[in-house]
Amino acid sequence: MEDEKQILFAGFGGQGVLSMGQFLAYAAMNTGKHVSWVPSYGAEMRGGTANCLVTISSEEIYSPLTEHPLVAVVLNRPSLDKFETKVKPDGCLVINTSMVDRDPKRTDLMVLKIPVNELAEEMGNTRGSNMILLGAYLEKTSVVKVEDALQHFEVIYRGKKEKVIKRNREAFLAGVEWAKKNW
Amino acid sequence: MEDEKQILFAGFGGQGVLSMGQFLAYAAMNTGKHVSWVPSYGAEMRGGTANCLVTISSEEIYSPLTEHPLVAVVLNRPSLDKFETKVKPDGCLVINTSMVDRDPKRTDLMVLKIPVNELAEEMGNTRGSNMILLGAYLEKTSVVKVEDALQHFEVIYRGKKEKVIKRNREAFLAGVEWAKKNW
Amino acid sequence: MATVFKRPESLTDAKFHYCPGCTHGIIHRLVAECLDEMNIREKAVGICPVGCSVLAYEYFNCDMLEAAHGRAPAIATAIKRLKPDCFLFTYQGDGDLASIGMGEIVHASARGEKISVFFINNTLYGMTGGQMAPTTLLGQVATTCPYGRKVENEGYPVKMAELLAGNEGSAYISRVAVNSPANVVKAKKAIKKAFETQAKGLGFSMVEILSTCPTNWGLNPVDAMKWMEDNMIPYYPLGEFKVKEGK
Amino acid sequence: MATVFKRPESLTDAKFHYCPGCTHGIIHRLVAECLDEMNIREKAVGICPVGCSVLAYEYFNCDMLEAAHGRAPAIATAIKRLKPDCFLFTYQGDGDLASIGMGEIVHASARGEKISVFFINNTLYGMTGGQMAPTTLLGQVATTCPYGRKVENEGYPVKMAELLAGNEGSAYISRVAVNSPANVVKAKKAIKKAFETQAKGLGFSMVEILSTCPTNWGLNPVDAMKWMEDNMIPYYPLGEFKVKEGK
Amino acid sequence: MNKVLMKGNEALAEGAILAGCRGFFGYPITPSSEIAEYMARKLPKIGGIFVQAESELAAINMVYGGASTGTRVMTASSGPGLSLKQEGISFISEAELPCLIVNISRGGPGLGGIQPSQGDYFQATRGGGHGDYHTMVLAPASTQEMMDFAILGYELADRYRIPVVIMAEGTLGNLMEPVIVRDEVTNFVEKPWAISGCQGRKPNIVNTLHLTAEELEGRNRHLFSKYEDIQMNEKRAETFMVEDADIVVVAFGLLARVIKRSVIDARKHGVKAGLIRPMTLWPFPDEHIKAVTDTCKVILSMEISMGQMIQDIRLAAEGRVPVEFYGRIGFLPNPEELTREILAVAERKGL
Amino acid sequence: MNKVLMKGNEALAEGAILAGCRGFFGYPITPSSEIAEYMARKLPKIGGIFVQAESELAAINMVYGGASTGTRVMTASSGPGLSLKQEGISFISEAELPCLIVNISRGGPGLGGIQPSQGDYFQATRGGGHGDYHTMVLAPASTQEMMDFAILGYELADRYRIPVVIMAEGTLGNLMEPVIVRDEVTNFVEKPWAISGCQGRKPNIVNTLHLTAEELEGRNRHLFSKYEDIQMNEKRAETFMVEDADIVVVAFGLLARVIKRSVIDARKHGVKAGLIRPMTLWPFPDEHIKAVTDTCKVILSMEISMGQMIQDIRLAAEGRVPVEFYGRIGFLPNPEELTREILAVAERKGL
Amino acid sequence: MAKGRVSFFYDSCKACGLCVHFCPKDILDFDEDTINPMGFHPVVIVKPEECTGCAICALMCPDLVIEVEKG
Amino acid sequence: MAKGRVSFFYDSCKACGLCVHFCPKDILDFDEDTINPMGFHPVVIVKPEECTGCAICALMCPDLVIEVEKG
Ligand SMILES: Cc1ncc(C[n+]2csc(CCOP(=O)(O)OP(=O)(O)O)c2C)c(N)n1
Ligand SMILES: Cc1ncc(C[n+]2csc(CCOP(=O)(O)OP(=O)(O)O)c2C)c(N)n1
Ligand code: SF4
Ligand code: SF4
Ligand code: SF4
Ligand code: SF4
Ligand code: SF4
Ligand code: SF4
Ligand SMILES: [Mg+2]
Ligand SMILES: [Mg+2]
Repeated sequence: MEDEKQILFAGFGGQGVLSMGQFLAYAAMNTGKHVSWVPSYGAEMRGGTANCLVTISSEEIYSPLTEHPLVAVVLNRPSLDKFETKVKPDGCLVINTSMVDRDPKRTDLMVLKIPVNELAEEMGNTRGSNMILLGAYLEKTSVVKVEDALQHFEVIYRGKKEKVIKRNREAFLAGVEWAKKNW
Repeated sequence: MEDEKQILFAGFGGQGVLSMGQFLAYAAMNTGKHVSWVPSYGAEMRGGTANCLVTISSEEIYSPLTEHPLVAVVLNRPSLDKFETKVKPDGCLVINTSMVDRDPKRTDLMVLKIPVNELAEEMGNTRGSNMILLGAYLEKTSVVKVEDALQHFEVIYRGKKEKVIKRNREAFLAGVEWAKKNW
Repeated sequence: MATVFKRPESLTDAKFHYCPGCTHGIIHRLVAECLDEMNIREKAVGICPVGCSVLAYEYFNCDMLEAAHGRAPAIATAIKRLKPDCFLFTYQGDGDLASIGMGEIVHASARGEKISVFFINNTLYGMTGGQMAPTTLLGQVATTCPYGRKVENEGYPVKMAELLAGNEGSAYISRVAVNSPANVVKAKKAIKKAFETQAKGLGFSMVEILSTCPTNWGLNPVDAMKWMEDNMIPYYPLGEFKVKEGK
Repeated sequence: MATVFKRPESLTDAKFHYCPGCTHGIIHRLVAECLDEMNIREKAVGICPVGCSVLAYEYFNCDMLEAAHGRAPAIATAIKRLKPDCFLFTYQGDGDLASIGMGEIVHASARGEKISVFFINNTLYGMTGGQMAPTTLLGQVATTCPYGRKVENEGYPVKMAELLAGNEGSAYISRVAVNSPANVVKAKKAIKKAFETQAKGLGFSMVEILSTCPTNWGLNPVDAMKWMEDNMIPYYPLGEFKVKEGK
Repeated sequence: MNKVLMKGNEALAEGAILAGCRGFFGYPITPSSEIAEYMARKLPKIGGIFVQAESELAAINMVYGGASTGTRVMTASSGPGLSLKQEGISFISEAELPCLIVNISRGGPGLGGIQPSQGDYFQATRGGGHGDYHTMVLAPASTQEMMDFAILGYELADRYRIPVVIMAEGTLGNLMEPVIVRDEVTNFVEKPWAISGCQGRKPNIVNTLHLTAEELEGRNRHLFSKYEDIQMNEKRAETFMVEDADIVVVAFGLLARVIKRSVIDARKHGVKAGLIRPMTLWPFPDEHIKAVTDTCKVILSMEISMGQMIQDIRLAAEGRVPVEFYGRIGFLPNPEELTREILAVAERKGL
Repeated sequence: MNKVLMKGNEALAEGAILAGCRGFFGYPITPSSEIAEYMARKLPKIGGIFVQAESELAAINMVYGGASTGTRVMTASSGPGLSLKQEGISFISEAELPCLIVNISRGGPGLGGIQPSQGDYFQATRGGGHGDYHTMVLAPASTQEMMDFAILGYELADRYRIPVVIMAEGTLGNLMEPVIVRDEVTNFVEKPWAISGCQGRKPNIVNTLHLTAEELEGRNRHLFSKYEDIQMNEKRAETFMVEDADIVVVAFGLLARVIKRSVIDARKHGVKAGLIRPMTLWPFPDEHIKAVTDTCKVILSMEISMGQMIQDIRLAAEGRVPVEFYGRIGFLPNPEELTREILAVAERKGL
Repeated sequence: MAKGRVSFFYDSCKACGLCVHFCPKDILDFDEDTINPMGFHPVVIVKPEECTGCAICALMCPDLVIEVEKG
Repeated sequence: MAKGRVSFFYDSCKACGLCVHFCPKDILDFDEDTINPMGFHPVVIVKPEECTGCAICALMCPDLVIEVEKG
């Protein structure tokens, strides 16, 4: 329980936050960790924000929920507004600056900024922004090692089209590279 | 409670046992008694037997039900079979001999026999057999005085056609006469 | 002498509980005769409604289920899907099928479920003592339309055969009556055709059968037959409304 | 310059929660415009379904009720009977009206209830994430018919306008679409005619409105309009199916 | 005092009309159908609305619609019909629409039979529908109470904006007794929330959807604070010879009244029996139970079921006296049988 | 051991398939629809039947029909849908047809919302339908248990000829965790009562109608003797640190698992907390409660409702220790909040 | 000699009169001297010799009271 | 001079593109430089002078974003 990490992903409905979290959970599971993934399913209705919480631990997970995640990955402004105050003291905040036009107010947090929408557009892969972010984040923090994640890519995307896997791998690697250079 | 009387009427569905009981309850109520009338509604289905229980008392009636009525008025054989054993010790059994082809077995009961179907057919009023029986019974036992019953005839049948009232009154009186002669 | 008429094997020995002259009994017999003649009694599964025929499971000599009021088509759907070799029939009154069970019957027909529905239209709720049904005729008195059914209050009587014939999934839809020897013979033919439609896997089949309720109509059985002819048949025309031919 | 197009009074200021390009919004506006033009907003009572339009009570600027899934016609029936001067309308999706609410809609129509029903047919369950509806087209994929709708499994898509037009109690039944400016104009005319039918007390009125669900169809809003034209309208022909004329 | 001989079902229907009921929406089912039939005869003559719904589902939703107009409306049914109404009752409770729901109960489960039963106690008192809610539940014991509770029911329904259920055994619905016909009710509460077209005011909205957890929780807390008020103010029970009773029978409905006879008879046999008759099943009169736990030796729950109310009695007794059970199904037992049972329990307990 | 990451809803569906489920009949409703969608994909490929019913009423009656053939069948729904199924569940219980009924629950009453809830506890455990009956009710707390209880559910259903309800908060349905996929079940009980055409045997009848009181009472007594067996044999609960606990929390479902964390945290704060997690809600594991009443100072019922299971706890505790309550609606509380509440109760009680 | 022969399960007859009404030869009637266990006067054939064995009586009997032979 | 004038409630625009598609003059487009509070690039008129005030854009807009004047 001591090494239990809880990571929140939040953004608009279409930004791929749920699949980001699932990818991470898969990757962590494949490296032998206990994991859980839980979405907030806001409403039996259209649009709105989406978020999910991933827990990774080397022991049994009692609570897949928390008020205070260690890390919050926010892909848009409303998510920053909502979750900044919730992150654990000395936690981490990952911010998509393409969609967030303010700086965080807290000073005790490690803040990682990345303009994923621009990066994705540059790559000509607008739907890849979530994987770019994840690549960058893992490169920086090693919640799951980049090599391990890459190793399990095929397994995680089992059943998906070759092309899709390729595009996601490219986006993920682009994130890794960006982080190496910028963070 | 001491003078409480419970009278059971039983027969086939079409023999008018329910309305016999209701008539008696009305008549008793109109002479100032506490009364209740409760049918056994056998089944959400067709045919079969019908019976009802009338309670008459000068005090509040707690139980409109009993296992052991004081009187059983049986209009057919199955009813005799079913209720003969139930009647209170020293109670009374009124039997329609037109539809009952055996004698009662118990010896402690007052038994009153009357062939009401024949009497009704004689009168050319086949649907009047229940009122014949009631007339005879009241003449014999005075649960409600015949005069009182007659006095309330119009009230009880309020809303019914004049002709119907007349036919019922005639049948009732025929029963009274028959009882005077035969019982 | 040869026996030309006797009790079908597909009926048990139990006596019907129906009122004297109630044509539920005739219809039971016709269904049973068809099961006999098609030799499908041992594959048949019948579903009783809630209505006067609620006890039909005591009469049909085959596997039987008692449904909740109106739900027979849903039950039949599941059984037919899971046991496609069985012959499924429901036997439903007009309260059961056309009132509370409207959703289930329309959808069973729309889905083209391969079941046979026998719909007994006697213009009211027999079992519960003569309340209005969706099929009660205009002007007809019932305990819940004591002043006679009026368009303004209760609307028009529904014509189930016509309604369901409109569904693509319906393969055989007809209306018959049992008010005369000739019509009884026709009714039996329709019932058999419904089973044949099922045997061929063509889709949903329903026979609407006009039936009497002497008790709640307040008529003797013979007059009830006449009343049906004079009042019901003009509003509920007899005939076939949908016939899909075999492949 | 004169204002030729602005927000109708019968809508509140609330923004719609619908997905981009979802034509629920167009239909809301058309209904509101008719309330405005007939000057009946203050007598109107609207009933929302359970479906994407579950929040319509936040949008229509008149007395509104939220129904249980499928039951809007029953609710409307009671209100109209008790408050005959009110204008009752229900706004129902195809899951709401044609699946779970089949019993209620057929009977409201059969009884000739003087209510106006707007039936939004988008071939699937939008709100719950794209499950099959009774109106899903053959071959169409939905989350509960992942291999495409097949006659053998799910039967034929139901045609509600045609089905209800058969009921004597139906006074006005039509089908419209909102996939082009011309069709939007026609849709509004039909909606108004439904209200007029109610005003005249002629009976039950329903307008089936073909609508898009870009989200669950997996199409952008413009392509969704095209898909409607190419796939829905051929199966669900537009037009008037029943028109009772005034007295 | 004008006494009229009436059936329980008729007395209830007439009571509702006297209380101003002007809308009946129902689907026939034995043994409740007489109520619908009475309404079908009477309502059209006094400007009321009678609709035979296509189903119990439609009926309860018509009640939802009718009640939302502020009109006093009702429905009546039995067993299977009540089950079909549970979704609607949950909605009506949440929307806080006052109305009367009558259960002239019969034997279950399933199709069961039409014999008298109290087996719907849990359904009525715990809310057979989904979510947290309560309806008030009144249990009359005489034809007179059938009328009086219909009138009372509407008063409570309007005061608390809550659906009120009247639950009576089929036998009581069929029981004919003299009834004092009450005066017509003339004072009604204002219902500014009612639906009628928004002329001259802001639109009214009747709704049970609460998408955010905060709003949903708020609504639930609101309902439960109302339920607390009701529990404070509206518990009703009749006690009969409990003061010195060693054995206190708890029973409701017609059964309870029959038991009065058995209590008297038991005392003739030297057993000090008494009776508590809950007249409200929800809120359950637990103080009446608590009050006897100091003085009596045993409580005996008598029900026409396999034992449901006994849970409420045990919850009230909190283990301070033993609570025993006697139940029948499909039978309204005779006083003789009930007396025998009281005596048997007394003997077992050495009383 | 092959671990797969699965959502609770998927694990449950897959578990049912492994247990031999070959018929799914349902109507979509959030948050249960994924189960239907999973079945729609899988069943046709393995010779099973998937029917999207026109309504919950049709769905539960299809389950009645499907179960009567002896096939393992199921349905899944939530709040309002469960209410609509109550008539059918009453019928299925009476007819003693084994089947699985899943409630991935949401907030009520009325339309409510789709937030997690345990507010259908009464409905599930008391029988929201009419008459006296029970279903078995299983409450999983993990994705693994979603699968395992589906398999267990069918086993119990067949053994006792009883419908088994699995009740889980919406959050659990959506929760993804690694799951050990179980082996396919291969041993099934004989069902000589099943409907399939009477070839080679006497006709079978599935029926719930019992017109005479004697027959009806007999049926009810039969059902209740079965229920007694179940109560004897099938109560299940998990206990966690209760041996020395001063404060015992009772909670079920995912909530209970979250509370384990709070129990540990409370102990870090010096409060000896423990947890009893009923895995069967009916039969309720009252012995587990009774067992701690001698050792603990207070019991705390934690529920995502206004307080329903607390009645069963109080009935078990019989007044021997106080039973307190903490409830939220629409929220699955975080461990931090629950710890705070445990500490607060401990402080109030001077622990 | 009669072309047909009808026999009755008297106990099942409810005296509804449908067979009496529909018999083309008009040769059936109620037996007023008998009451069967259900309380009805069951039907009997009055002129057996005229029976054609057409089975119309059986066809219209709702209670399967009548069996018909012919030949 | 333009015959018509359209104005937009930008905050309500969901960038569905229906107005863009249906405008007979083809003079509407998305404003790629702006993100409204809902996260969309709202529609603007590119050639206001060509607007005829036909109101087809408004007719097809599901979100009542557009008001039209004419004259
Ligand atoms: C859910 C439910 N609602 C109502 C009833 C009561 N009920 C029993 S039979 C019946 C109607 C019977 O009429 P119909 O279907 O026309 O059959 P018939 O008796 O006329 O043959 C009703 C309403 C019930 N048993 N269950
Ligand atoms: C009794 C009940 N069953 C199911 C649901 C879940 N549900 C909500 S909306 C819906 C269907 C919506 O589809 P439709 O009526 O076509 O409306 P749309 O969203 O497509 O506009 C369903 C099944 C519910 N809320 N209540
Ligand atoms: S009540 Fe009517 S339908 Fe029922 S058995 Fe009697 S005659 Fe037949
Ligand atoms: S899901 Fe479909 S119907 Fe619902 S709002 Fe979105 S596009 Fe419209
Ligand atoms: S068989 Fe024909 S002729 Fe003979 S009794 Fe019957 S109906 Fe009459
Ligand atoms: S038709 Fe049958 S039941 Fe009727 S009188 Fe003739 S034999 Fe008897
Ligand atoms: S008013 Fe007509 S021309 Fe002007 S922008 Fe709109 S659609 Fe185009
Ligand atoms: S139609 Fe309306 S919402 Fe869609 S892009 Fe145009 S202005 Fe925006
Ligand atoms: Mg009928
Ligand atoms: Mg839809």
